[in-house]
Amino acid sequence: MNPANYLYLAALLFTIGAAGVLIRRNAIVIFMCVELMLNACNLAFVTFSRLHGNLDGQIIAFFTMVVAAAEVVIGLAIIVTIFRSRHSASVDDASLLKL
Amino acid sequence: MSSLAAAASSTSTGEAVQFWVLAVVAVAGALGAVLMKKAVHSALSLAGTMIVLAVFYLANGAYFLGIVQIVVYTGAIMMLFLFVVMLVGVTAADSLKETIRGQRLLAGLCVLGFGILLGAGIANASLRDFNGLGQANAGGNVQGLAALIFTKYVFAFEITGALLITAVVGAMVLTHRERTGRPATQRERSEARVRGKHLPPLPAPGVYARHNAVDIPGLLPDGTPSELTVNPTLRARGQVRDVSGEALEDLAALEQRSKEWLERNNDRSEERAQ
Amino acid sequence: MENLIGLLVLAPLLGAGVLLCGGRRLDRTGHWIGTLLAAASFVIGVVLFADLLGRPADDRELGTTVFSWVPVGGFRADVGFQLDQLSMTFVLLITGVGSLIHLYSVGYMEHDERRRRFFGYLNLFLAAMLLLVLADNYLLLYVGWEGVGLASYLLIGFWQHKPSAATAAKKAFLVNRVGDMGLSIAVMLMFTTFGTFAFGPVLEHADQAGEGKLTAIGLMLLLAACGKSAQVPLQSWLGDAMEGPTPVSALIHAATMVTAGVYLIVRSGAIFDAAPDAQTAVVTVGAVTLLFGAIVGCAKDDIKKALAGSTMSQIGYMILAAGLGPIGYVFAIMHLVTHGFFKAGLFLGAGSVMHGMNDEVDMRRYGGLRTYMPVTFVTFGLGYLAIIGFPGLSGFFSKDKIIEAAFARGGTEGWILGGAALLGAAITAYYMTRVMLLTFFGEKRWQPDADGKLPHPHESPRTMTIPMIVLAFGSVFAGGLFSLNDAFLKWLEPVTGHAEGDSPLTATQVTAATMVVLVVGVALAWAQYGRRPVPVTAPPGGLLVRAARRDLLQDDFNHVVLVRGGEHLTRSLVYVDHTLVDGVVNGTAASVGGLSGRMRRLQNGFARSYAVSMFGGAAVLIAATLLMRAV
Amino acid sequence: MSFPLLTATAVVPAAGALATAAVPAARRTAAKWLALGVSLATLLLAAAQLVRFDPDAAGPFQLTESHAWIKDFGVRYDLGVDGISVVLIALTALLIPFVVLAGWHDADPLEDSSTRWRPTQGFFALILMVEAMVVIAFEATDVFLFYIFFEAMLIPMYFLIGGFGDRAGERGEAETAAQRSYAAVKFLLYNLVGGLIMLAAVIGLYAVTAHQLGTGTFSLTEIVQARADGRLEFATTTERALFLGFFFAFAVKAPLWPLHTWLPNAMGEATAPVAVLITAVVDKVGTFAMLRFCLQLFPEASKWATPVILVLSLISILYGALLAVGQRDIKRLIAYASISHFGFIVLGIFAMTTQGQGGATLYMVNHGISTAALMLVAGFLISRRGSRLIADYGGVQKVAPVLAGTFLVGGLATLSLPGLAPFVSEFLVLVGTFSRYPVIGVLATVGIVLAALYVLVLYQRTMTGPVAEPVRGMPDLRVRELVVVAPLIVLLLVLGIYPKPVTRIVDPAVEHTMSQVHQSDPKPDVHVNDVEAAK
Repeated sequence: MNPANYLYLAALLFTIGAAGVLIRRNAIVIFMCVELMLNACNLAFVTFSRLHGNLDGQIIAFFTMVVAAAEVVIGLAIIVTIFRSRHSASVDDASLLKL
Repeated sequence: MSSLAAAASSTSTGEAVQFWVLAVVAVAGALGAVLMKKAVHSALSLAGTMIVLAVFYLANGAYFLGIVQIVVYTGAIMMLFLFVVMLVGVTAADSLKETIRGQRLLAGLCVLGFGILLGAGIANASLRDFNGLGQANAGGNVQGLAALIFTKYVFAFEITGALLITAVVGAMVLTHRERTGRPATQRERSEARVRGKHLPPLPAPGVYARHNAVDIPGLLPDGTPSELTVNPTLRARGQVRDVSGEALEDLAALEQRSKEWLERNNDRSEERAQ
Repeated sequence: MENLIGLLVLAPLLGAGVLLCGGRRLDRTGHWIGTLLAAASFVIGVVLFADLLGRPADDRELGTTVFSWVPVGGFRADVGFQLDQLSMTFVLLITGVGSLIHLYSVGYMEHDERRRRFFGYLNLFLAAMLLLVLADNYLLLYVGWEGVGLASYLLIGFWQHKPSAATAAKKAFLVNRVGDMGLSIAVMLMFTTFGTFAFGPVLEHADQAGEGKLTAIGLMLLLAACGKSAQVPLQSWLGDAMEGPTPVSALIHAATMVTAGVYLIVRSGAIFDAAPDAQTAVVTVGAVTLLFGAIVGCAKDDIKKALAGSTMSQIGYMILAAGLGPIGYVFAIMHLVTHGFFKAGLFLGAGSVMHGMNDEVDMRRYGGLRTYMPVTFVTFGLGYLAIIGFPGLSGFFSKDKIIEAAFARGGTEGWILGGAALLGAAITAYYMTRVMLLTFFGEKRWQPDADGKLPHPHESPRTMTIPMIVLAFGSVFAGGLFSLNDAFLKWLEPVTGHAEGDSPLTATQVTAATMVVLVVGVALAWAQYGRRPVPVTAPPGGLLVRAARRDLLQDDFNHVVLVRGGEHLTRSLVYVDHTLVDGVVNGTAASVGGLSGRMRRLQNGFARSYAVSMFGGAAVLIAATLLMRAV
Repeated sequence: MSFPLLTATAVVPAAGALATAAVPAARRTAAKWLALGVSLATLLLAAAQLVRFDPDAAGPFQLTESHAWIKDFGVRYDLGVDGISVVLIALTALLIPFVVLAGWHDADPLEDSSTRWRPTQGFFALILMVEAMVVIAFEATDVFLFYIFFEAMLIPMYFLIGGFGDRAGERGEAETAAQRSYAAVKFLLYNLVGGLIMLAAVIGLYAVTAHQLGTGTFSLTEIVQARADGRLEFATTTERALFLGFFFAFAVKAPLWPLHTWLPNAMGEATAPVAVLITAVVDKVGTFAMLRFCLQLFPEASKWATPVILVLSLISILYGALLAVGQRDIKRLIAYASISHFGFIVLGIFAMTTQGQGGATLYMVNHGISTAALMLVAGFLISRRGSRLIADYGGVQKVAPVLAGTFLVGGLATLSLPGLAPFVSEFLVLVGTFSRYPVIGVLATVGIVLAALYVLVLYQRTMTGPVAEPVRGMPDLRVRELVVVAPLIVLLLVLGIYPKPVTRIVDPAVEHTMSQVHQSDPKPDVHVNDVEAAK
């Protein structure tokens, strides 16, 4: 089997995640979709590292995970705060970012 | 060890089979995460996908990452998600009806185009042959990674540490609630209570001598369930088990039986009289 | 000697500076300072005159370059003076009459609290006028030219609290500005033609230039002369200029400034001689104006306006003479000088009359004044005789010669011009007699003035009568002295040159003719105003009369065509500027604003739609990179 | 390395501006005196420039300073003055003290305004800032350096126009403020648009030089030199495009019909000193730049565009004058008069004759002085009555003779009466134009009649006639105001009678420019030899 399939899979997952980000309204779900995209990237990295035969790709994936963890922490905190203030986790309700 | 290295440097039929099976699962999970109506379900299906990915990592010779994926991601982050879902509870956001005009269409187009582009890009790349992680993992995957992290990427590593600390502090700052007004005194609270709808404590859930679970509303004398007795969140989630129906059925059955019993007695008394 | 010339100009200039910047502390003595400085420049003039007389006739010319004024590239304008016989004549006239009128004004302006300023302006005028006649190039002459215009503006509008005066002053300046435009264009033409505009080289090489250019220069100079000398079609300002105090009318609008045009033409004789078409234009203007002014003079009841009309017509004579070329130059100047005497005298007389009649100017409200102000009567009478050309008096000699020269033009042209001149003489006799009769003879027609008190005519103070007497002497004897074995002719000939024309009529015939028309004119006037009593309010009169009262409608023409038209033009332009030019700009701004307002809609605030656009952007970027790779 | 005089002349007012702005709110008077002192110091430096400047020295620029600034783009900090700029710098430095003095009380905060707001300091600081920028713009011989300050001076001007105005008078406070901000924005937008188009041209210039010389440069001298010895060849279309880019900006700055409409608003709404700053100082940069950059960088294109530009300037002359006649507002009237005068200046510049260009330069100086005199006196008048409408005045001459007198002198200078400075320059411009384009010269001469018309109408309506009721009891000029006006009038007289010192300095520079454009004066038909001509 050609390891490139992993890449195709990663692309597919990434796209699905992106679609989720664009379609869903629940901030939490959107967040999950972002995580999905990150994971897709990780898969790609890992595959690349295998293709190139060195570990740098894995290192990057590792860092990605760490950063993702931090991001999730903050992001979820934000969601909770917003929910507290406006009793809704819908990203559409926070639509003041306009002229 | 050597087998692992082998697995890392070439693709066996086993791996192919594994890929085709698990890939389906992963995509299904991803779709589930996107399409499931309830956040909880999305979270769970996402977790599934992640586990699958972890397997793929292992298959690709990234043993450390595979484990970390399961432990950190699936184990910690997804759990964090679930916690938040529990905190936030259910909201209008969960309906899948689109409110922004043209959003679906645009999103669809973009995603489609994007996917096609990615595919095309990968297809363009020449990936016929590849050199596996044979010697890279020779000293063990973890050691290899460690060697890199603490030499080549040490700076990035330290930065990441700083990032994490910052994140923690940030989360605390964000979620910490400042008390704006002065706390209500006992008197105020009691007054508020007297003025409120319920002077006595809310009726407890459960049906006497039958159920005492929190998700079962108590019954009013006429057998209809009382709204007050269960947590609104549960009701919103539709996780209320309504037992009023079976109670009534029991009643009906009881009467039926007593009626039959009475008839039988009447027959007996007639026989004695003859 | 040369340095004295500069002093000639500086003295009155100094006076003007001192009086205008001196402030109130000079109110007490100001008028005497002014008079003194005017007299001083007169004295200097006399000294220079003596010096010139001391020289042989052919080099009676002093020249001096004070400093280089505007040197830019090939353009060199110097501040330089040139004193020859022509300038000398003017210098004496200006300073002489000027000093007399300063003296007169001491009495006339006695009760005006702004007398100091008045004398300052008078001195300023003297300085400018002297600069005009002493300049040795056209640009410097232009400075004096506008300088006298300014002075006349200030003096006409001296009583600024009267709107009529302010308007008259503005009108005078504007009409003059039109003339000045001609002068400046003439100077430019000279610069492009000769590369210089100093009298010497220009006049010397005049014949070398193309006739077309010379004609253009000549016409432009004529335009200038028309403006300054109140010739048709730029004469309209002179009548209104009478709003100014009478001494001003006497000095500026009778004796000196208005004759500057004649000076200009005579001075530029060389150019006109080489451009016959221009000359024809000049004589035409002269002839037309002398009739025009005379007719207007007949119709006016305001004594000063009547005299103004006569001034116009007399200057018409001079211009006519100047246009005739070498035949006429000398007599133009001669008439100019004699006219300077008697017209100034007449104006001062009029001023004296007004002084006595609490500033009443309507002749129909005078009458029988000869017994009340004898000196005025006598001097005025002498002036009258002089202007109508009574044999033996100044006007007789100068005007006769001009008429003669006009006939000498030859051909039908000559007959036309001569006839016009004769006719003018007749009308002059008529209207001057009219003035005389209305003012000094007949019964009293005095009317109470605004304050309702009847005037008590009385003779004016000495400071006023003395100048009148002196001028009367001038108007009696000047002509005779000048013609005494052609002294004046000999004196001016080296500058202007002279030529004897062959007149179809002999001198005696011309004289006889003038006598006849003179008698006719006087008789007519006597018949109309001498025998019957004169109505206090003017009778409606015929078409011509009414037209003449309105300056032959020329003013109305200006009003309708120029003023109204100009107003409409400006108003429409203001509108255009506001709506069109500015509107385009504001329109652009508005449209931009609208567009941005529409684009604002894209910012709907939904994070997800922003995300879509971001994602689309990313897609596009990837596509681009891939394409680049593919290519 | 000698003392950097040119830099100093610009740095002193700049530093002074900062110092003035830093003066604490309470010490308002101190700020005023400081500003006055600084402006006088600058005047001294400008005088030093005049002294050290040698009209007959070889080479286009003197007192040059040259330092590399932005190496990558060949932008240099090159300063240098020729006869034209040194005179204009002197004019600027001369006028600013009068502007400061005339605006002494214009920026005093109203009684009710809070003390934390410091308008006075800001007002004078901004004026000094403008002076510094204008001076640099006059000195810069590097196109980019010039461009920067050409644009930068808009900022302080914007605040000066929008921030400070006359007393509201009949129009309400709000109405006045709205008008003022409208005027300020209009000023800014007009000049910004011009500036942007010029920026494009500047970049284009860089591109061309970079392409042909290998290393791109903005240095005027270098480009001119390169063109002279043929290393640099503009394609015709390129040169014309670049020329138009530059000219547009300058035509906006020195308002040329039909780009003029910002000027009446700006001058009408701003206080009189600021109006003087606009028309007498800032706008001069535009005409100056036409002379220095348009002609010297793009001689061929200049010749190509000359007919159109001449017609435009002719229109400006007549149009401005006619509109001035039609105005009901004193300051707007003066503004339109200035438009007419700028028409004369541009006419002279593009007549391509020594007289025309020398006259134009002289005209810039004289127009600065005469407009300053007229506008400042008008400002004093307006500050007394609190109205800008001509109709609200009348008979001022009777109550305030000195004011009326100075006003009249200013007016006479504006209509360029011989004996006062503007006459010389105007006549030179006319002669210069006439000797090459007779028709246009004659038509332009009509302008002097119109000038007389609007000036005299203004004087008659405001100063003469019966005394208008609100004017009664109006005080005459105070000492401070007299100190402002008197020197200007003296200067007008002196330059009118003896302009030689200026022409002496300007002439060689003009000759140089003419040689840059490969133009020479037309010869007269009749050759009167110079001995006679000199007589």
